[in-house]
This record gives sequence, C-alpha cells and structure tokens, in this order.
Amino acid sequence: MTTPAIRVSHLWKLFGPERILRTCDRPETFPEALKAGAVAAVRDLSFTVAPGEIFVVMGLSGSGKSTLIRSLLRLIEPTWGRVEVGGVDVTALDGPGLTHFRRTKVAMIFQHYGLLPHKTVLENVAFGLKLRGVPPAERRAKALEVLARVGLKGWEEKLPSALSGGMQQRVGIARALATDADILLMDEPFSGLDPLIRTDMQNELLRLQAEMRKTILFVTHDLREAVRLGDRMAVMRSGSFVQVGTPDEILAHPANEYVARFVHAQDLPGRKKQTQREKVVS
Amino acid sequence: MTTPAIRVSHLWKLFGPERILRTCDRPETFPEALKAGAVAAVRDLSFTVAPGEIFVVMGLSGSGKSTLIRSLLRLIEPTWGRVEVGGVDVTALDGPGLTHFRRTKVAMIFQHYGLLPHKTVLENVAFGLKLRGVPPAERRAKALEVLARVGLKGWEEKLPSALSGGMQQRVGIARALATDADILLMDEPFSGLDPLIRTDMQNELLRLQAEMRKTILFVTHDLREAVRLGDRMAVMRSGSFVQVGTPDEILAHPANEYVARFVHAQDLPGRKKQTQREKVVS
Amino acid sequence: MPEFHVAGWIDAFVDWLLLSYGALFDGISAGILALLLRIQAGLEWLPWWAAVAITILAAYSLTRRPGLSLILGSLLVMVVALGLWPLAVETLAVVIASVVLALLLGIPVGVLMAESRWANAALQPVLDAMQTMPSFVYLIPAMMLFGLGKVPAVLATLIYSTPPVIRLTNLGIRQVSPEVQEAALAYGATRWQLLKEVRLPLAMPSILAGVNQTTMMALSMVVIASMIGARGVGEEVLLAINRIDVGRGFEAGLAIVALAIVMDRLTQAFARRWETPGVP
Amino acid sequence: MPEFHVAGWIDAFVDWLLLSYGALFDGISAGILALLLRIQAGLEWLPWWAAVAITILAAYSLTRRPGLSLILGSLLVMVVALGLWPLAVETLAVVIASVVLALLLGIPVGVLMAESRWANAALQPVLDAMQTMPSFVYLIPAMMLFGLGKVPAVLATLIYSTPPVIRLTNLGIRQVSPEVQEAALAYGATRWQLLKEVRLPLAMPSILAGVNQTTMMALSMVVIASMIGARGVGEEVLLAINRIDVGRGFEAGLAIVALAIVMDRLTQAFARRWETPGVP
Amino acid sequence: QEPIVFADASWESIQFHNRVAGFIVEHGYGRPVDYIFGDTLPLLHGLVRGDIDAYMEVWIDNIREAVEQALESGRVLNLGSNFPDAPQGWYVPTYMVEGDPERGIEPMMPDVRSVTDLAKYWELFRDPENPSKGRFYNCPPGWVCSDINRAKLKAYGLDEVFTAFSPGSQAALNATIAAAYRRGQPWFGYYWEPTWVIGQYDMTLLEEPPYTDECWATDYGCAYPFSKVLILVNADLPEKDPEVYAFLSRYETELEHTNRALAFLNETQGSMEATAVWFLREYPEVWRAWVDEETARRVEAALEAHGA
Ligand SMILES: Nc1ncnc2c1ncn2[C@@H]1O[C@H](COP(=O)(O)OP(=O)(O)OP(=O)(O)O)[C@@H](O)[C@H]1O
Ligand SMILES: Nc1ncnc2c1ncn2[C@@H]1O[C@H](COP(=O)(O)OP(=O)(O)OP(=O)(O)O)[C@@H](O)[C@H]1O
Ligand SMILES: [Mg+2]
Ligand SMILES: [Mg+2]
Repeated sequence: MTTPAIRVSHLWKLFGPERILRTCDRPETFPEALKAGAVAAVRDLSFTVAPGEIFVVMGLSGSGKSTLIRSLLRLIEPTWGRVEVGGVDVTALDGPGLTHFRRTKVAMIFQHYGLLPHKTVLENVAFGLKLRGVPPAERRAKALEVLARVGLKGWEEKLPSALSGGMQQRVGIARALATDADILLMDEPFSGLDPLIRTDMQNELLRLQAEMRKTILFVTHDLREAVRLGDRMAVMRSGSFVQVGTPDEILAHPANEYVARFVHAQDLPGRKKQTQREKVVS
Repeated sequence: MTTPAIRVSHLWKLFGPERILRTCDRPETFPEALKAGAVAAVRDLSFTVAPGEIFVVMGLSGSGKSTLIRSLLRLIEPTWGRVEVGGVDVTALDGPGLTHFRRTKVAMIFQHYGLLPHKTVLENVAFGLKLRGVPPAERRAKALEVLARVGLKGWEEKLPSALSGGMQQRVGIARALATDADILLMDEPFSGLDPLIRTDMQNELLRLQAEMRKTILFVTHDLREAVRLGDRMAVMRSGSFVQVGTPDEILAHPANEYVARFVHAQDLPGRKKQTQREKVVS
Repeated sequence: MPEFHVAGWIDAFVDWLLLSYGALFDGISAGILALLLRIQAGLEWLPWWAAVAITILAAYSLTRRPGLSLILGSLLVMVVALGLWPLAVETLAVVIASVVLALLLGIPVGVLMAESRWANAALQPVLDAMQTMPSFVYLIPAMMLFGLGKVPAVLATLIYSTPPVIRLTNLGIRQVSPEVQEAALAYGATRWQLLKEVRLPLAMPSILAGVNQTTMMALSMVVIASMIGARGVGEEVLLAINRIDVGRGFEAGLAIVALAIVMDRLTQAFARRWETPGVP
Repeated sequence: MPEFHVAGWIDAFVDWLLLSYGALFDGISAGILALLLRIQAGLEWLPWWAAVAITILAAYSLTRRPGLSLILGSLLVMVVALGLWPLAVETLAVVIASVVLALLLGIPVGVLMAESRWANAALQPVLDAMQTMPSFVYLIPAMMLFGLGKVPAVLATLIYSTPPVIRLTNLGIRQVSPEVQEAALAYGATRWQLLKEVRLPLAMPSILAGVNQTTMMALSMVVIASMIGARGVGEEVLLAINRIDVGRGFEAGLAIVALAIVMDRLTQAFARRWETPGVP
Repeated sequence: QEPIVFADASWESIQFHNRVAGFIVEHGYGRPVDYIFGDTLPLLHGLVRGDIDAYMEVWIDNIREAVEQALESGRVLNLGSNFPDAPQGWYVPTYMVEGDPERGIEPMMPDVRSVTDLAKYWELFRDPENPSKGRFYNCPPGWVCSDINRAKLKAYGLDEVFTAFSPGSQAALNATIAAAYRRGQPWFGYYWEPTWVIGQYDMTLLEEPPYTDECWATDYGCAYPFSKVLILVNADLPEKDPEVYAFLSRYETELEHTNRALAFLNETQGSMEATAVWFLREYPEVWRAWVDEETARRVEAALEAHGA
C-alpha cells in the first residue's frame, strides 16, 4: 500500500481552564483533567486516509469534527498525538515548515467561511496564491476562473458583506479550489447552499476528483451527500469515531444503536452511489 | 377568511450605492435605478400567510430570502411596499410601536446565529425576556427549560465562543422559543445541525405547532424539510416568488423548468408528508 | 494678504461675560469647590497607611490579582517615602474630581457622537480645539471668572482630558458588529437597551483605552494646575525646575507617574467590572 | 515613615552624562537639527498660497471630498490672515518631524505589544511615565545635553505624543477577530503576512484614532516647545500671556487648532489610503 | 478670622520675604497667614480678584502691561518698592574673563570688560541654529526687557554678530546657564539679581555706559536702571486689616538682606521659615522700623519661643 495522505495517531485535544490544562502532558494525566472539568473535543483518534480518497466525517454537533479538522493544520495545537499529512509529520514542523506546508499541501474551507471582510471577493479568492507569491496577473486569472466555476461571475469586486450567506460560502470554496492543493479539508462546505448549487458543487467536486485525484476530508451533516461523495465515512461521537467504513457498509451494518439511529434519521432514496458517480464522471 | 398573520404587498428592497438609491421613491423609478447598477434583493413581492400556517421559502442562494425575512421586522427598511404582521401595519409603526411589536409578536432565528458574544448561553436565551422586563427568576426558569429542550443542558454558563457551530445554532433557536411569540421567522434554522438533532428539532417544531398553532415563516434549502414542515411553500428567484403552493402541488406541477430543476435536484423519499406529520403529532 | 484679527471681539466678550454673569460663575465655582474640598478632606483624614491598605484591598477585590495589588500599594508607599504624600493628596483631589467629571460627561457625549452623524461632524473640531488650544489661553479668562486655585484647575484639566474618552467611546461603539446589534433589535431592544446590553459592553475595550488616556492626560495637567494656585505635587516640580534641580524634579515626577498608574489601574478595574465581552 | 530619596543619584548621573558625553550629545543634536532645518527651509521656501493650494489638492486627491478640502485650505488661510504664517511654519517643522518620528516608532512598538505579552506588561508603565512625567523634568537635563531650541522640543514632543498611537495600535490588533486570522493562517500566512494583510488593515480604525491622538498631543506641546526656545506660534501665546492679552493669545491658539485640524485630517486620509476594512 | 494670603511665586527671594512678613503678621498681629503657590501672572490675577492679599515682589519690568492694567483697575494698591537696588544687565561667566585654574579653564577673553568688547569674540558663542552669528540669551518672550535687549544689541552694533535668542521661559534660561557653567563653556545673556543663579554661579556683569533718561528715550544704548521690585496689595486690604496694611506699607529691605538670606538658605539647606527666623533675629533694626513697639515685643517673644 502507498503511504496514506493523512495519518492521524492517538490524537487528543482537550479544552478547558488554563489551570487544568497546564498539567496535561501525557495521556495518563487526561482522565484526571477530564474529571476536573476539561472537555475532550478529540479523544485518542487514529485513522488514515488514502491518497485520492474522499473521507467523510459525520457526527452530532459538538462531537469534535471542526476541532479535528483544525488540528490537522495545527490551527489549534493538539494536546497529544501525531498527525501526518501528505507524508509530512505535521506535529514535528517548526514555524517556516508549517507555513510552507499550509501553503502548498492543503486548502481548507471553514464552516463559518472565514472570509477577509476588508478584501473584495476576488482578493479573497486569490489570497492563498498571494501568500505563496504568485504574480498578480496570474493569480487574478486563476481567481476569475474559479469564481466562474462557483457561479459568482460579476461579483468579483464586491465586499463579502454585500453577499448572501450561500454566496459567501461559495467564495470560501473558490478560495480553496484556487490553491490547487492536493489535500482539501472541508468543514461543512455545502451546508448553506441551495439544492441546485449544492448538486452542482457536488458534481464539480466529483469531476475534480475524477480528474485530479485529490484527497479530501469532508465534514457534512447530510447523509445523502456523505453517501454520494464518500469513499469511506466515519461517524463521530464525543471526540471518537464510533464506526468507520464505506457508506454501504455503515448503512447495511451499523456498528451500534447510535449509528443506526444516526443514519436512519434521514431516510435515503436508494443506495445507488456507485452508479450516480459514474453518471456524473462520464 | 380570518385576517392573515402575515400580509406582504408589493414589497421592494433595492441595494446599491447611496447615490442611486436617493432618487428611488416610487416603483416607477426602480427600473432606472436597476439599470444604473442597483440590485433588487426583493422585487414587488406579495403574499399572505394564514394564522397557524407554516410557510416555507426556498430558493437559490442570493435570491433574497434573508432580505425578505429582515424586511418583515423592518430590520432593513423596505424601499417600497406594505407589510402587515399579526394584524399590525409594520410599515406604518413609529419607534416605540415597532419595539413593542418586535418584543411581543415575533421572534427570529438568524442564519448566522446573531448571538451576543459577551453573554452566557443562558443570558442569550433569556435576552428577549429581559428586554420585555420579565423578572430575573422567571426568565431564568424559562431559559433553562428551553435550553433543555434543545439539548444544551449543562452549557448554560459557557460563552458562545466555546460552543460548536451547531450548538450555537441551537442557542439561537432556544432564544426564539423562549419568547413565546406567536409568529416565528426562521432563516435556515436547522442547516448547521446534524441529522439526529435536526429530526428532533423538526419534531419539536411540529409538536409546538400542533399544540400552539404558531405562524411560521421558514427558510430552508432542504426539500425534505420543506415538504415535511411546510403547509405551503414558495420558490424564490431573483427577488420574486416563481411559484407558491402546497409542497405536493409544487412537486407535482412545477410552474416552470426552473422550479422543476430545483425540486428535482434532491430526489425525495416518497411524498408522505401528511402521514408523517400525523405520526408525529399523535 | 491683509490681516484680520478677532482679538478685539474676544476681549470684549470676556469683559461682557465678567460683568454680566459674574454671580453665576461664582456659583459654579462654589459648587465645584465644595465637591473638591469634600474629596480632599476625605483624603486628608485618611492616614497614608490606610490609603495604601485601601488601594491594595480595592485592587485585589476588583482584579483578584495579588501581584498587581501589591505593586499599586508599593507605588503609593514610594510617594510617601519621597516625602510627597501631603502634596499628593492635594493633587489627587483635583485629579479625581476631574477624571470623574470627565468620564461622566465624556462617555455620554461619545455615545451621542456614535449615534448621530450630525453630532459627530459638529463635535469633531470642538474636540480638536479642546485638546490643542493651549490651556493658558483660556485659563487667563477662566481665572478672571473663577478665581485662583483648584476650581480653574479642575476646569482646565476637564477641558484637556475629556476628548480621549469621548473619541474612544465613539470609536468603540462604531466598531460593534452590526449583526449582533441586528439580533438585539429583532428582539425589541430600545435604543437605550441596545446601548446598555450590547453596544457599551462590546465597546468596552475601546472605552477602557479612553478612560486610560483621560486619566493620563488629567495627570499631565498637574503642573499647569499648580501654576494657577491648585497646590500639590506640581508645585514641587515647578520649584525644582526654577532651581534647575533635576533630581528633585524627577522625584516629584515619579510621584505623579505613581499616582497615574494607581489611578489608571483602579479605574480600569472598576470599569471592567461593569461588563466586558467574553471574547478576548 | 523614614524618607528615602533618589534625587542625589539622578543629579550625579546627569552631571556625569554632561561631563563625559557632552560632545556626543552635541553631535546628535546637530544631526537632528540639520533634518529639522531642512524641513523648515522647505516650508519657508513655499509661499503661503502654494501651501494652501497643496493642502487642498492633497486633501482632495486623498479623500475626494471637495467640501473638506476647501475647509482645510481655508483654515490655513485663516492662519495667514491672522498674520501668523511665518511662526506657523516654524511650529510645523517641529510638529511634522515629531509626528513622523512618533508614527514610525509607535506603530511597530504597538504591534510588538500586541504580539508579546511580555512586551505589553513591560512597556505599559513606561508609556504611563512618558505621558505623565512633567515634560520639564526631563527637558531640563535634555536642554543641558542638547542645548536650547528645536532639538529638545522634538524630543519632548516625541516622548509625550508617541504613547497614544502605541496604545491604540496595540488595542486595534488585539481586537481583530480570531476567526479571520485563523483563515489567513490556514492558507500559510507568515507572521508578517498575517500582520500586513489582516491584522493591520482590520485594526486600522483604531490605529487611525491613535494617529489622531498623537497629532493632537504633538500640537498640544507647541507652547512647551516654545518655552524651551523652539520659537513658533507658541511664542506668540507666551507673549500674549505675559502681556495679559487674551485676544492675542486666543488668536495664536486658534492658529494652533487650525494646524492641528489640517495635520490630523491629512494624516488620517493618508493612513486610510493604505488599507481599511470594507465593513463600516 | 480670615487669613492674610501671600502670593508664593516660584522663586526663592519672594518666598523668603513672604515668610518674613508672614511671621510678623502671624505673631505680631495675631492674624493667620496662608501662602498660595503659583505662576507669576495667575498670582497677579488672584491679587486683582482678592484671592490674594499681598504680593511681596512684583518685578514690574518683566510684566509691565499686566501690572499697569492691574493698578489701573483700582483693585490693587502699590506700596512702593521692597528693595530698591536690584541690578540687571548682561552677564558672562567669570571664568571666561579670568579663567578658573581649579577646573583647568583658561580665560577665553581676558580683555573683555564692557559689552562692546564682545564683538570680536562672537565666534565663542556660535548659535547652532544660525552658525553665522553668536547667540545672545534674551529674556523670556513678553518681558519688557526682551525688546530692550534687542534695541541695545542694535545700539552697540552687536546685532551684526549676535542674534537675540529667545529662551522661551525662565527655567530654560536658567538651564542654559547651569549647563554652560558645569561644562565650562561660553555663555552670554541677560540676567538679574538677587537670584540663586547669580548667587550660585560666579557671573560677571559687563560694563555699559551709565544709565541716562535720554539714552533710554532714544536707542537704549546705556546700562539698565536698577530694576523696580514692588509690593502690591489688594485694594480691600486696608479695610480687611488696617494694621497689616500699614505694616506692609512700611516694609522695605535692601538687596544685601536678600542676598545674605539666600546664601544662608543655600548653606543650611533649611526651610524658608527657618531662614526668615534667622533673618528676623539677625536684623532686628530692619524690621523694628516697620512695626510699633507693642507688635515688636510680640514678634520678639515669638522668636524666642521659636528657638526653644
Ligand atoms: N448589505 C447589502 N449590500 C448590498 N447588497 C446586499 C446586501 N445584503 C444583501 N445584498 C444582496 O441582496 C441579494 C439577496 O441577499 P439575501 O441575503 O437576501 O439572499 P438569500 O436568499 O438569503 O441567500 P442565502 O440562501 O445564500 O442566504 C444578494 O444578491 C446580495 O448580494
Ligand atoms: N475554543 C473552545 N473553548 C472551549 N471549548 C471548545 C472550544 N472550541 C470547541 N470547544 C468544544 O469542543 C467540542 C467540539 O467542538 P467542535 O466545534 O469541534 O464540534 P463540531 O463537531 O464541529 O460541531 P458542529 O457540527 O456543531 O460544528 C464542543 O463541545 C465545544 O464546546
Ligand atoms: Mg463544526
Ligand atoms: Mg440568507
């Protein structure tokens, strides 16, 4: 097997008062901290994502999905554990190494968009390229192209505050696509979108995937979306994965009562993921 | 027929540079302004919502749903038209009248939560009651009760920044429910929620509805949700309603190609809305 | 270019004020003076060690930071050790009265400027003038109206030190996110409730910066206050300056800085008490 | 309580500096003076109407607001009409040099204080001291070291007027939303890029308030500057005061206020040019 | 009983006279006294308004307009001069002429006696802001002497090689003298006596043609007259306390007294009060001329008690 694109081993992230966290340096001390009032947003998590795979994470709100995705980029410092992304040991990187890694290997879409309110839509989309030092003309061309793909032609010179929620979300998606990174971390990227655009964006993602074989970690609440996009999926609860497997497996054999309830909350229009994807790609 | 709970007549809202908007005071001048570069977020909209009805608005992102819902409370001043809510001519209210109206008749849930970052979850939920002058003990009790209903027991004393996206959304919902207003304006209230909680919240809403017959204007992107909750629904595009009717009508007879594409983007697990609702209510 | 002077009118105006409203100004003067003397009597009645103890306790109960509280206490001890405590008490009376009045006036005016575009445009140059018009220019006529001593000192300090808190209250309120304000409005907040529940608390970091600047500027007027008979540490500075006695001046300056730090940290802690945003 | 004095050490220290490094300070003084005289010569070379025209054009090209530009121009015309233009030029040389230095020093220090908790704690009392230590206390030794005139004036103005821009830069940067910063970091922004692309632009309203306060405080030092031989409009104020000429003092004060408003609006417009948030 | 309030301006000689007069008022007339510290002009305003009763040293030459305005208002009474013979003029440090072997300073201009001799030495005083001329330290702006000094420079033809540099304030003027003196450098400017500056630093008053009214009326090309130092009181004082008023009307000293007192103060580093008591003990004949027998006895008694 090739080296996985993402490998996470024994990842922990505790939140809580400084006072308690100060003493947390080894997993042995964690149970005590938890008793004292800390929250384990991510709890001893280990998994791998293969190159070119779309790995979907679902789970209750507050189960730690955003925290996990942030930890992969060290936007929040993991309390414990090891993260490798694209063959790089992220947890061991120093400052410049981390910057280089973030610029070149990964792109992220934020649940709350994370747009720069003082920059125009175009500048927002070109932002990743600017940081990387791409010349203005080139990054402008690239940004215009991606903006057209997400259906925001004509809005380039507006500020994010003049856009509706769904439009802002699409700016965030365009920003990630513009960087051409191999690995995409997507935190509920499509949840504010209307169904037409949502389907479009899903198709676009599958097309991209067929062409470029990116590796994607995708957080969603929509089971249809998970089934449609995911090669494998994980169901998360209180910081741990309750079950990991292909969507079909999970739908057919829920590991426990919780997963069963979770996947049946949204009944699904047949399980024809494979055929659907083929249709789109062809 | 009883007086409608919400009646909107010929509502317009233009956005654009101050320079252009200054001259817009009659509908006759609007086409010119639009040509000059203004955007009509809401365009000559008229509709009514009957008391006790759940009226769902769907539409492309950027089609004007949030603008419409804001206009009903005069959070943004409509450019033209008349809005009556709960028998009150909102467009004619003066300052104190408007305040009284907002406190007592309606409660709103915001697409981006709109929580007060400096207040605890509990204080946020009790906020509407505090404004109304409800005594502390009483509003505390009410807030605790509603928080338990949305599954946030134990988080009362946290600040919103320590909550996940979905949890913040639920705080917003709790705040609206706490006011006991007759009319609820809900702007994508459930879109950040995971399926389990989402179903719970939908059930809760239907239960509420069965008990108290509130009037609800509900914006969503999820067709299943629309079908499940809506007595009637409208499909919005570029500021106008393309079609208004019961979900069944719309699904069966889409008024045009656009609506058809829109509703078929998410294929539906059978059209059994009526039966579902009965099941829940019983 | 032909010259054009306003000096004559100004002179006439001051004379007219003096003749027509002398009694009124005497009244104002008596009011401020009464307040001042009460503050001063209170401070003088307190032995220095009690003042130190109260400072430490107040700081601790407001901030819960023992280190900070002890530092503030020891700054006051330093003033005592330099032998400047009796003078410091006189200075404090003027400065405390001025800062309290400045905040009572300044925060509402700042709010007004944030609410009304018109007030904002009209008051901006007034604030500029208050800060840059040299104090002595208005102090001379003020002394004709209010006499020598602590009253014109409070007046001058007030004029000079109020603008920062006005400006930063204004700025802070303007920076409050419109989304959060919209939410409060949607639930029927009146203008006043919006202000009290949302705008002021969220503007607090900026307002506190204004309080800090106002305190600093009030204390930077101590020397001018002494020039017009307000007594206090400024006297020591002036004497030292005239004698080119660098060390003595520096000691008096240190005492002023110590008072500034103590007053600033206490006011800040007190204002922070009211309500501050939970977001860092 | 036993008294304890530091005056002796300070005196000894100043004497030692004076005797050992007198020549060095003469050199520094000559350097700053050369810069200042160049600015002044440039300003003097300009006829007043050219200065007015340049101000109007600069204001217009920076703000695109014709009303404001004309008001700024006419404020300068007022200074000319009061017959104070030649003095104003001398004042401007000192103030411009000070404000430019204050901003060049202050903004980076403010950034440093926002980035480092340690620097923040250490510099806070230094800023307090800079603002409240009476100028003359350090001006006496400064005059001994640098001689009388414009050089110690620049020094004093710098010391007094730098803290606000430091403090407000610090505050502004601390208020930038963590979410937006996180997004920039996720795309690989270095510390410097984060600062330049996100933190400074979003902190701009607060920084501008700091620039405004620094300008105001620099102009409030004009009289003190004249008290140590820097000439300029401040001298007119002193003269008027010594002659009990209220009107004349007021005219000179007006000229200072006019200069303050013109300088402030131009600096603000210039700083705003750099980049400001689109959100109101 | 309301106190008699003295204007306690920031220089030492006035504070000394205040303490002397204050001691007599307090112990001789049994009236409480108060001293209000402040700057020259604010204190003068206070005198006009009645916040202050007595101003023991008014250097009328410095603030002529203000004093004249005050007198014209009728709210202030002139009780004549405090001491009549205060010299003023142009000084250089003595070491410039005679050298200072102790500090290893060679005389820089040994042949200088009068102001006109300075023309050839202007380069010693080079003005850093205008290096083509020497710097003459003028009076603070607004003082009458600043205009006179300028006229004199012109009258002596010194304006070709000297600029009249305005020091801005008395403190700044003092600082230049202190700095120059400590570093043994040249200094040239206007000053006056009795002051701690002249007491502490050895300065030489340069010769000028003797004062005449004619030259003063034309080009000021001669020496200053002795400066006038007045005692002013508020116009209500005669009514408020006629005895104190009468006492202050008789108050008069000589330059020597002030100089000795300031020297005593400097030597002992004591308080102003102590200096006043020393003076009253040392010069009974001086102050006994100001008061009647009865009062004198009470003051004597107080002096004795003070010593014990
Ligand atoms: N403050 C504003 N200034 C300018 N244009 C605005 C502003 N707010 C909204 N608009 C424009 O109005 C239109 C409608 O926006 P609105 O937010 O109502 O859309 P929406 O239907 O709620 O979309 P979404 O589903 O994405 O939330 C958009 O084209 C948007 O660009
Ligand atoms: N800054 C913080 N301080 C304290 N607790 C936090 C913080 N951020 C997250 N948490 C806690 O960590 C847990 C996981 O949060 P996270 O945002 O990862 O959830 P999520 O799975 O993304 O939920 P959602 O689907 O609602 O976005 C939550 O219980 C939350 O309260
Ligand atoms: Mg999340
Ligand atoms: Mg919306």
